[in-house]
Amino acid sequence: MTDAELIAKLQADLGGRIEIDNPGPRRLFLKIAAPDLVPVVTRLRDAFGVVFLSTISGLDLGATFEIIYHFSTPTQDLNVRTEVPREAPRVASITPLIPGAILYEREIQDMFGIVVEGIPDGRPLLLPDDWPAGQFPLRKDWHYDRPVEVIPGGES
Amino acid sequence: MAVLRTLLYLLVYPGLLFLFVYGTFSEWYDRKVYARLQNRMGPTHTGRFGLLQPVADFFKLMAKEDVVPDAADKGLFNALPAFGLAVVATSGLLLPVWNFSLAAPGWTSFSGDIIVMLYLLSLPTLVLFLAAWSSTNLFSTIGGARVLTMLFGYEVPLFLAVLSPAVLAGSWRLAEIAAFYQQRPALLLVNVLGFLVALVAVQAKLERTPFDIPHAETEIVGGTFTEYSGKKLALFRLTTDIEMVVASGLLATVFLGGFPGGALLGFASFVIKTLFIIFLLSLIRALTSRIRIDQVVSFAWRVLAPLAVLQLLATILVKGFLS
Amino acid sequence: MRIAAFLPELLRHLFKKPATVDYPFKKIALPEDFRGTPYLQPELCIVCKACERDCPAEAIEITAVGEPAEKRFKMVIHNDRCIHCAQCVDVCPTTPKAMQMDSLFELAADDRHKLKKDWVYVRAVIKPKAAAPAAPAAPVAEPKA
Amino acid sequence: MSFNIPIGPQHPALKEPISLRMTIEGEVITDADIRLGYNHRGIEKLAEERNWIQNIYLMERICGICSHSHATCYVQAVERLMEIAPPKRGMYIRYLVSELERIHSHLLWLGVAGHEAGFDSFFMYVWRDREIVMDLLEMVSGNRVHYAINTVGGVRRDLDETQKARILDGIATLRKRSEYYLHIGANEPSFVARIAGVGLLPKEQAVALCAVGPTARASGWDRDVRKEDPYAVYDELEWQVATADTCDVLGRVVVRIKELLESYNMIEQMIKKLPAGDIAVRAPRKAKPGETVSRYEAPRGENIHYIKANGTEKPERLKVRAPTLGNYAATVFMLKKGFVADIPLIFAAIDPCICCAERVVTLVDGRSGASSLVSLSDLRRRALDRPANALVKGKAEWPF
Repeated sequence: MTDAELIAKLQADLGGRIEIDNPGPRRLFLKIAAPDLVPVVTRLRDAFGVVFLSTISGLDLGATFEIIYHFSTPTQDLNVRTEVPREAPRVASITPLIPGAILYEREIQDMFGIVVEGIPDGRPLLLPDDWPAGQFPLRKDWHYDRPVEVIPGGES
Repeated sequence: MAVLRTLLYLLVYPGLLFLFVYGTFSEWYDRKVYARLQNRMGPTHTGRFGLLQPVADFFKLMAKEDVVPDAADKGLFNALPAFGLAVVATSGLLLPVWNFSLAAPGWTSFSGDIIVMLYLLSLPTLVLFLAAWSSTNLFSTIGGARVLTMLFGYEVPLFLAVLSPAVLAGSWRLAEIAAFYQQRPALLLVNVLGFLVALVAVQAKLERTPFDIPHAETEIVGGTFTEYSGKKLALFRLTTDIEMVVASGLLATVFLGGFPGGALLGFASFVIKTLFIIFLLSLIRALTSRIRIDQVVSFAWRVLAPLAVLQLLATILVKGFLS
Repeated sequence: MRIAAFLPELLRHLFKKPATVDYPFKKIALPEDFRGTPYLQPELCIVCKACERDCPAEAIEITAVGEPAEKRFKMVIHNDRCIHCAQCVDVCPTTPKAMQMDSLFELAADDRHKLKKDWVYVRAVIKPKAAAPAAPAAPVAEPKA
Repeated sequence: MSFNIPIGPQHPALKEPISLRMTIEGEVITDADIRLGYNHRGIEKLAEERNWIQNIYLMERICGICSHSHATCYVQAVERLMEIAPPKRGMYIRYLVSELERIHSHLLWLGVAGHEAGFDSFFMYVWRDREIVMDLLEMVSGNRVHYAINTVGGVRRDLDETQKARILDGIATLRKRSEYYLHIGANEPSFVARIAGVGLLPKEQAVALCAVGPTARASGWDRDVRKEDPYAVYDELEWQVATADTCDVLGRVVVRIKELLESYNMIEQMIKKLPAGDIAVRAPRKAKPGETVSRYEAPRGENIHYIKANGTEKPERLKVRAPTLGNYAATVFMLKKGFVADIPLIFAAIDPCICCAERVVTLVDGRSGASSLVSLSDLRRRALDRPANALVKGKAEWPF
């Protein structure tokens, strides 16, 4: 199934809800609105056999957060991207559809503060338990001051 | 004068000093053979060829801090290492190396001393279990429980295998058994099956791979010795070394026809035969991977026990033909 | 399933020479272009600070010494932070290269200051090519990104 | 009565700090919770402050064993962003070093699996032969662990005739040894008893939980990025994806040794077909705005980098997902079926590179009821009186 055929089928099937662009061989980027996420992913999984989720990347674009779901099939690499406003970053969870997605959803929750509704277990993950609430490290406005390195012993 | 001779007998020649030296030497020999089998060097830098490595380990541990967990049962916790060493050293006295002459048997050679030897050799396992139980550390309770479970596995085949040559020789005295097989060396071939079963059972008694589950470091940290440190750990390691020497001495007496040729020549054959058996134990240790506790018990009852019974059957048949 | 499948291999190695090397007393030969520690040949350095800019571990520090006219510089290589990637050698524009790598890798020291090496030198003037005009190329002060 | 046993973050079986909390009932583990973050280094945040060249060395330090994988995956993405095509010879050398790294990583894992099961002689022999490939890597790249042979636009060192000859005969001895280890790994009864039927992961679970690499291939799911999304060199070589369908640790041993044998063929083909020409092309300092996804088959599984550039010297966003993280979901599933005594072996079977997955996330499964903290050894005591009807003792006969 070459890229062109897949684009045609996707266009036919999902039509208005997605914009497709194909920057390179075997690379497809599908842009969809946030509410359409779960129906589109279900459709992809049932009709197009897209079952393998590589990872979910979060991006801080200033006014909005962008979330990219990197799916892959034996022939192509589909990347579904949605945007959520910065004030109310909420997105639906796709773990019921693809069990392996729980990891990555918890990461964007931790790192960007995006609330994933319906996540089976939303406990904090990577950050230490005493991490101050409301601090999301991968946001562009989060800065850390690098401590000055003090080398013990001897003249500096 | 007799008191001095006995003291010397107990403390120097076949007693603690000799067993300490020969125990550490056999540990060095075991580690060197195990390393060479794995194409490694083994201990090389402490003393000539690394000979003093076990001694160095022993004295290093003696100098280390000796921690006693406060939840532990202090009395038992402190007494056990010494008790374990005493039990194993006394069983060392019974070996027919130093009381070989049938005519004037010393006080350590009497009818039935093979039974006492086997009993004394199974006591250290009990000491290990008590050490694990008294140190109230969870890792060691697991290790202790595993020690007992394995005990039920390999003990019966070991006794059967070791006692069948005694049945053929028609006597319970080690010196007489050795003498019997020295006169009829052909009969040794009858016991080859028993020798193999006893080797594997002794490997399990000494808790060496593939049976070293009680202190498998990747699963339960230190196993029975988790809480022990300093002098007590040094004594326990010494006990295991001496137990290896005594067990291989017992197997040599019963299966390889004892130690003929008076004091000096007998001692030489004692050294050669025990080193040969320790070589076989190292070989088993290098050959196999550690198996799970349930596999040990099923292996013991499904393989070792039937073979031991078969060996006993063969012995009785041969005894019938002889008489 | 064969009993004692490993036996022939073990016995064959029993009397062979061990494969392990007695490290501190005997050492294995290093391959010829082994990446050890970077060092500077001061007379070739044109202080373009390419190495300082591209060093992933920020282990190179070049500072001016004395008044600017004299063009005296001091370079410190923090060998305790260096990750031995030889990127400074690759990015150095001089031919022959001012930054070189030796094959020293046993760097244990009880004090990190002992690992820092520094050179004080005057900036090298690029030897004019036979035809090219003799004006020394003023080092473009690359803004430290 | 459900207990919750903590293993780690410090434990002799774990080489790196990770905490496994197992909820068990009797002998069977009912639920596992893996907690990470003990050596999280925030690499994705750091990457945003380094220029493209410095990031190569940062990417290499994500993992000590598969350092070349992360560097290659990163450099592929950057070359696509900068629209520069490295010369053919540079690509061949780059993927030659990545196959050498796969050999070194698989041999390392084979030894560790032997050690976890207590088979120390196997561990000693496998690691002695691993020195051959480590010396080859040191000869080619100048360093045993972080080879740093990649640069944006190609490689930094060339191969001459003597090096090629030494690689070929190093590979020849390694092939003989690997076949011998395949024979030992599958025929030594005490070793096979520890690994057959342990850590079962049926194929549909592997697919549902998005398992990657040899763990997925040992369950009969032949996903390999080098076949699906061949980058540069792999479509010009003949090789097959190695799979086994016993779905257990024995299957993973078999898959990894088969992959070793495939790597030997590939290296020989690469050396024969090594084209002439230069090895790198000059790369600009800034990348045009854009984004790209780059995938790479690391020894442990699929490695994926997503990079977004904003036209400056530094990446706007760099997302890395290491293969070990993909396997954690499968690990929980396997642990659930597992026995307490097999925990170290099951966990070692996915060849966890904990520092790889450290930049991201924990996994947890639905918790069942309250749990009381009891140390590991209490659990092991239950491992003793194991019920006779061993729960799932798959009849794993040898697939050949």
